[in-house]
Amino acid sequence: MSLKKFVLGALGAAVLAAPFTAPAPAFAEDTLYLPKLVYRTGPFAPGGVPTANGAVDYWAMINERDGGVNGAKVIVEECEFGYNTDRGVECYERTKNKNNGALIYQPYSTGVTYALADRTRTDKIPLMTMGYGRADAGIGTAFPWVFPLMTNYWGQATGIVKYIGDQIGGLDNLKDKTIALVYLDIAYGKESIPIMETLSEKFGFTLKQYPVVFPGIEQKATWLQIRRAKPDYIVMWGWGAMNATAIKEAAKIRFPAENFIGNWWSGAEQDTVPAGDAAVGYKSATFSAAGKEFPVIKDIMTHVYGKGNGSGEENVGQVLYNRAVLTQVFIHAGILTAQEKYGVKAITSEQLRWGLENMKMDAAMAEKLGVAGMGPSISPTCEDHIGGGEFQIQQWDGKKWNIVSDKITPMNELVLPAMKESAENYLKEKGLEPASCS
Amino acid sequence: MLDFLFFVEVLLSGLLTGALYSLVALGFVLIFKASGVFNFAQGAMMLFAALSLVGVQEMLGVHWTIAFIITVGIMIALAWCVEKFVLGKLVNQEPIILFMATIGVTFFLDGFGQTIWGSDIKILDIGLPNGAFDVGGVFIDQLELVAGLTAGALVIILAIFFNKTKIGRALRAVADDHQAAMSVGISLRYIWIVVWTVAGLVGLVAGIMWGSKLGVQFSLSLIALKALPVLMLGGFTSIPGAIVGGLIIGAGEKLAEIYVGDLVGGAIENWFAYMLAMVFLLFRPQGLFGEKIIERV
Amino acid sequence: MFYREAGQFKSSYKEDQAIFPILQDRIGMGIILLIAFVGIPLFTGDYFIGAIMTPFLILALAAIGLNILTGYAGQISLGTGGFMAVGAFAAYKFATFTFTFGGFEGTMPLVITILLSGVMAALVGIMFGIPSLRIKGFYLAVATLAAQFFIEWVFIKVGWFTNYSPSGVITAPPLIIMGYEFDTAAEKYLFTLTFVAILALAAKNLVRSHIGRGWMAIRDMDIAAEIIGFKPLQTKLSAFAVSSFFCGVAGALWAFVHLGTVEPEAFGINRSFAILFMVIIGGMGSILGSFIGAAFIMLLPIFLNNVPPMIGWNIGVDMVAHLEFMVFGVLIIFFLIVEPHGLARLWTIGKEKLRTWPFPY
Amino acid sequence: MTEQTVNPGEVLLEVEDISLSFGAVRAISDVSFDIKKGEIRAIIGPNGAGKTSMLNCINGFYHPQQGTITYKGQKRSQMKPYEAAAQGIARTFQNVALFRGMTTLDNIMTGRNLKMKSGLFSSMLWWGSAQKEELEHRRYVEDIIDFLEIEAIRKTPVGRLPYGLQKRVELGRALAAEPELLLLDEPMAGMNLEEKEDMCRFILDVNDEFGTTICLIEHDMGVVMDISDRVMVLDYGGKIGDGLPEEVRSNQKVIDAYLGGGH
Repeated sequence: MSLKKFVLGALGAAVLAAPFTAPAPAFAEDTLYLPKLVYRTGPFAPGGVPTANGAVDYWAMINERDGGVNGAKVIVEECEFGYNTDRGVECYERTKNKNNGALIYQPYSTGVTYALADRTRTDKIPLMTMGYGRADAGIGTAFPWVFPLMTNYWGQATGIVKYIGDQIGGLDNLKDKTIALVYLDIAYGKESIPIMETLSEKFGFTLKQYPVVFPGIEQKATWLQIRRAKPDYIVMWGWGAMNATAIKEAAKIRFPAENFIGNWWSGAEQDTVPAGDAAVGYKSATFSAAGKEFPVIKDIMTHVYGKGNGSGEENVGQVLYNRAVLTQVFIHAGILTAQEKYGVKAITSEQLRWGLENMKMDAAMAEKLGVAGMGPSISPTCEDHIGGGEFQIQQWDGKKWNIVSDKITPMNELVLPAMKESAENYLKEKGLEPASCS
Repeated sequence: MLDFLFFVEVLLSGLLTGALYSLVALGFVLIFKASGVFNFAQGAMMLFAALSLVGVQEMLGVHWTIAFIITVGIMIALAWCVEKFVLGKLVNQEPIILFMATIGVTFFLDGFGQTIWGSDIKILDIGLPNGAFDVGGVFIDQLELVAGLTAGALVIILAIFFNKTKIGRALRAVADDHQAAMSVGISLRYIWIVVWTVAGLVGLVAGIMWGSKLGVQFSLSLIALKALPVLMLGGFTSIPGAIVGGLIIGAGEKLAEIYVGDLVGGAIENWFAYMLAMVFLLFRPQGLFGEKIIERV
Repeated sequence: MFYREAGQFKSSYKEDQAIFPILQDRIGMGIILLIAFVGIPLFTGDYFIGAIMTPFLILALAAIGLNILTGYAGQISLGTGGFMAVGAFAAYKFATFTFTFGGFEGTMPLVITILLSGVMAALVGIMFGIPSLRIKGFYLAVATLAAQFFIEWVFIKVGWFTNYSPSGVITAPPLIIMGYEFDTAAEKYLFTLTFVAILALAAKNLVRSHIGRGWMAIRDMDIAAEIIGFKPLQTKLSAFAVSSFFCGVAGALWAFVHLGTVEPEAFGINRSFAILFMVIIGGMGSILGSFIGAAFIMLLPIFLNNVPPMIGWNIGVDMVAHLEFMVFGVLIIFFLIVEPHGLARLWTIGKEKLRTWPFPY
Repeated sequence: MTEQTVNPGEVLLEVEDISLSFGAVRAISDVSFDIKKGEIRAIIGPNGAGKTSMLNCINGFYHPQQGTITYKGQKRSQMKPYEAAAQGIARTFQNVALFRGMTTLDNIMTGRNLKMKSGLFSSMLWWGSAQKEELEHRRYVEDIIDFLEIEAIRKTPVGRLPYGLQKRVELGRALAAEPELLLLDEPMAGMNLEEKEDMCRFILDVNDEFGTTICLIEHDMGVVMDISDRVMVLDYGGKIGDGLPEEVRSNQKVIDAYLGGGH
C-alpha cells in the first residue's frame, strides 16, 4: 500500500517535471511568432476577453486573407495569466524562446508590464504597452525595448483637461472651476496625479483627489464627498469593476454624466452596459474608435467569423476589441517596415524593434491596413517611442460609443520634460547608460 | 447646519453599507457556529449563487423568482456535495485544516462557476430600486436601504429559525457541543447540510444585493474581505454580532474615510476597518457579545 | 532494505542531535544540493531556472518565514505580503542611499542591503505582533490583515519610500557583488539559492534550539508554556521578528532578483493567502514542508496549465484556466483528506514505511 | 530586595488570608497556610473546594483579591507565572498540559529553558556556545529520563503516549527546571495501582534526592496519608483542617466534609 503510494509519487514527480523542460524545436518555414498574454478569467476578465479576442481574430484574419504577413505565417499563442503578475512572468518565460523566439509582448496589465521591463531588455524583445504602463517609457533612449506608441497617461491627462477647456470656451475659463480626480489607488491610478497637479497650478483650477480603494467595489465614501464638493468636472482613472460602480454612483448623486470623463481604460462597453441608464451621456477618452464599419473589422467578420471561426462575435466592434485590433495593426506595420529593411520574411525581435521605431502610420498606411479613421497617425523614432499620438473623446449613448470630439493633441511642452526627468532617474537607479540612437 | 447634515448623511450611508457587509458576514457566522469551520469559500459561494441565478434566468428565460427557486436547489446540492466530499471526510480535524479545505472548495467553485456561466459581467435586475432619496438634504441610496431592511429581516427569520424550530434547536445543540449533540441522536451530517444550505442562501441574498449594485462578476467574491473585520468585531459565532459589527464597521470606515482620510491622503477605509476591529479586540478580547473568558489549567 | 538505520549507532548526544542523524538522509540531502547547485544550472533552460525555480525558492523562503510563525509558534498570520513589501521597499531605500564616509562615496553592499531589509521587516513584524498577546487563532489571522492593508497603503501613499516615483513603483539596481554582476537567469538563480539554502539551515537550527522549543510550547499550550517559564511577550514577538525577517528577505529577493521592477500590489493580499496555503498544505512545523508546500501551490497550477496543450487537447486557454482551478481545488481537498498534517508528513510516513520494507513486520 | 536562603525546616512559602473570587463565585476565602522547606505538603478536599485555585495563586496564574503570599521571606506583589517559574516554582497539571506536538525529550528540554541563554544568532548558527549549551542540558535531561525510566519513549511525540506515561513526562518537565518548590496537581489521578506506586516512589525520591519541597493535591487518601508530612484540608474555599496526617484523619470537620454529613 505505502510502497504503491511511494512509487506513484515518484512517477508523479517525473511526470511533473516533464512540462517544465525546454520548448519545442523550431519550424522550418517562415513564421512570425506572437505570443499573447491574456486574461480570460479572474476579476479583470470582462476587460481581458475582448482585448484577447481582438488580437487573436486579427491575426487569424491576416493568415486567412493574406496567408500571413508577406507570406510569413503568423503564429499566435495565447497564454492565460488571469491578471496575476507571477503567472504573467511565467507565461513570458514559457513562450519567449518558442518558434524561433517571440517577436513582441503585449500584456495589457500594468503589473506584468513593470515585471517584464527588465526581462525584455535582457532578452531584446520589444514590449508593446499601447496606452498603459510607465509614463516615462516613451523615452526610447531609456526604454529601448518598450513601445507605448500612444500618448501616455500624462499626455492623456493634459488632453482631457484641454477638452474640458474647450467645453467651457477656453482654458482660461478653468480658473475658478473644480475638477475631481477619481482614481484607483494603485500604481496605475496614481500615474496621473503629478501632471494633474501641474495643470491645476498652471490653469488655476481646483483639483480634488479621490482615491478609490482597490478593487473599487465600495465607493460610497468617495461619492458622498464628491456630492458635497460639487465639482464641475470629474476625471476618472479606473479599471475593472470600479468603472461601472463609479458611473452608477455618479448618477445617484445626480452628477451630470456629460461632465464625467474617464480615461481610455474607463470607457468600454464593459463599463457602461452594467451601469444601465446611469451611463447614458458618460464620456471617456479613447485612441481607437469603436464600431464595425472599418474595413479591417469587416474583413475579420468575413474571413474569420464568416468561416465559422473566431473567438467571440459579441465583442467585435467594441471599444476594447477595436483597440486590440489597432494594436495589432501597429505591430503589423512594424513587421512590414522591418521586412522591407532587412529583406527577410521571418524577422527577429531585434529587427522588429527597428521596424517599430521606423514605421510611419500615416493616412496611406492606415488605408492599406484598413484602419483609416480608426486611430491616430504616429511615426515613432528611436528616441521617441510615442510618435505623436492623438486621441479623442467618446460618449456613450446607451447603445454604443460615439466619437464626440476632434483629435486632441496633448500638451507636450508639459509632458516631455517630466518624462525626461523621470527616465533619467530610472537610468540612474538602474545604473544604466542611455541607449544610443545614432 | 450643513456640516451636521453631511455628518448624518455619512453616518447613515455607512450604516447601510454596513448592513450589506453584515449580509456577507452572516454566512460566515452560520457555518462557524454550527461546524467550527472558518469558511473561506463564503465569497465564492456568494458569487456562485448570484451567477447561477443570473445564468439560469438567461438560459431558461424564466422569471427571476423561478430562477431563484432553481438556484436554491443548486445551493442545496452544493451543500450536500461539500458535506459528502469534504467535511464528512475531515471530521475531527483541526480548524485550520478545515479552513484549508474550504480554500480547495473556493478554487473549485471559482473554476466551476466560470466554466458554466462564463467570466463576463452579468446584469442582475430583479427590480430593486436603483436611485436615491433626498430627505431634507440627506442623501439615501435606495438599494442600500432595501439591503439594510433585508439584512434585518434575515436576522429575524434566522432568529425564529434558530429558536422556534426543531432543526434550529438541534443546530444550537451542535454549536454548543458536537459530541453531546450526537449522543442525543442529532445527525451531524444532516445539520451540516442544513447549515451550509442556509449559508448558501444567505450568500445568495447577499449576492443579489451586491450583484444589483455591481453586476454579477468575479469581483463579487472579493466582498468577503469586507466581511472579515465585521466577523472579528462581532465574533465568529454571534448572529447579532454580525449585524451590530457590520453597522459599526460600516459607519466607522465611512466616517474615518471622510473625516480622517482627507488628512492623510485617503483610501484608508480598507485598513481602517481592520484596525478598528483589532483595537476593539485588544480591549475586549471576547468580542462584542462574548462573555468574559476565564482561563483554567 | 536500502533505507535502514540498523547498525548506525550514535555514541554522543551531539551525533544524536544532528539535523540528519541517519546516513541515508545525509546522502540524500547531499544529492539534492548537488542537483540544485550544479545540475539545474547546467542542464535546464532559462524557463525552468528563471520562471520556475527562482520564484519557487523565494516563495519557499517566505513560506519558511510564515511557518516559523504559524507552524512553530502557532500564530496564524495573513500579513506575510506586507512584511515582504517592507523587505522589498527597505532594500530599495538602502540600495539607493548614497553615503559619504571619509571622502569615500558609495552605496551599501548588496548582501548587507538585503539582510538589513530583513531586519527592517523584523522590526515592523514585532510592531504588528503585539496584538498577538491578546488576540488568538482566526481572530489574530484577521487582525494581521490590518498589517497587510496598512503596509500596502503606506507604500502607495508615502512617496519617500519610492523616491517619489510618480506611479509608486520601485526599480531595483543591478545585482553586483564585488564588481561581479549577476544578470543571467542562472546567476540570479544561484544567488537566490545560496540565500535560501543558508537561511533554511538557519531556520532549521533555530527551531531545534531552545528558542524553537519555546515557540512550539506556546503553540501547543500557551498557558502551560508561561507557567514553566516562557515569557509570552518575548516568545511570541521573537517568532514575529524572525518570521518577518525571512519574509522581508524573500520580499527583497522578489523585487531585486526576480522581478526587477515592482509595485506594492506584487505583495498584496493574494500573496499573503498563497503563502499561508503553502504552509498548511506543505506541513505546519516543518521546514521541508515549506518547500513542498511552495512547490504545490506555485508549481502545480502551472503544471496543470501546461498539461492540456501538451497532450494535444485543444481547448481554449480560458477553459484550461478553469480546469486548472477546479483540479487544483480538488487536489487540495484530496491531499488534506489523505494527510491533514501536510505533505511533509506524508514524506515522513513514507520514510518510516521504507525503513521496514520489504518486510513490514 | 534580596532573596533569603531558606534552610530545611524553615518556612519556604507562607500564604496569609488569601481570598479569590470570579465575579460572584468565591473560590477561596481567607485561607492561610505555610509550606516548609523540604517537606511534602498535601492539600486535600472535595471537588470544587478550591485546591487547584490555590496552586494557581501560588504560581501567579491567578491573582487573589486579598491576602499576601510570602515566598522565601519576600512578600510577593502580583506576579506573572513566568516570574514564579524563574523564582523556582514548577508544577504539573490536573489535566496533563504537555506540548502535544513535541517529543518527550523536547518536552523535558523545555523545562530547562530558564537556564538556557544562547541568543538568536548563535542558535541560528548552531555553533560554539549554542551547541555546547544544548548538549550540556541534554545531558541533564537524559539523567531525568533515566530517573523516571522513560528512556524508550524519548523520541515519541507525547500525544501518542498513554496517560500514565504522560503524567510521568510532565513530572520530568517540572523536574528539569530544578525547582525549589514543586506543585503537583493530582499526579496520580486516573492511574492504576501499579502506576500509582511508581509515581509515589518518584515523588519520594525527588524529595529525598534533590531535597525539593513538594506541595501536592491528591484525592487518594491512602497515598496522601502515606507520603505527606503535613496535610491541609479545603472545603468550599475555606480551610477546615491542617496538620499531621493522623490529626487531619481524626478531625471531625474533615470527616463530615468527606462523608457529606454534619451540615
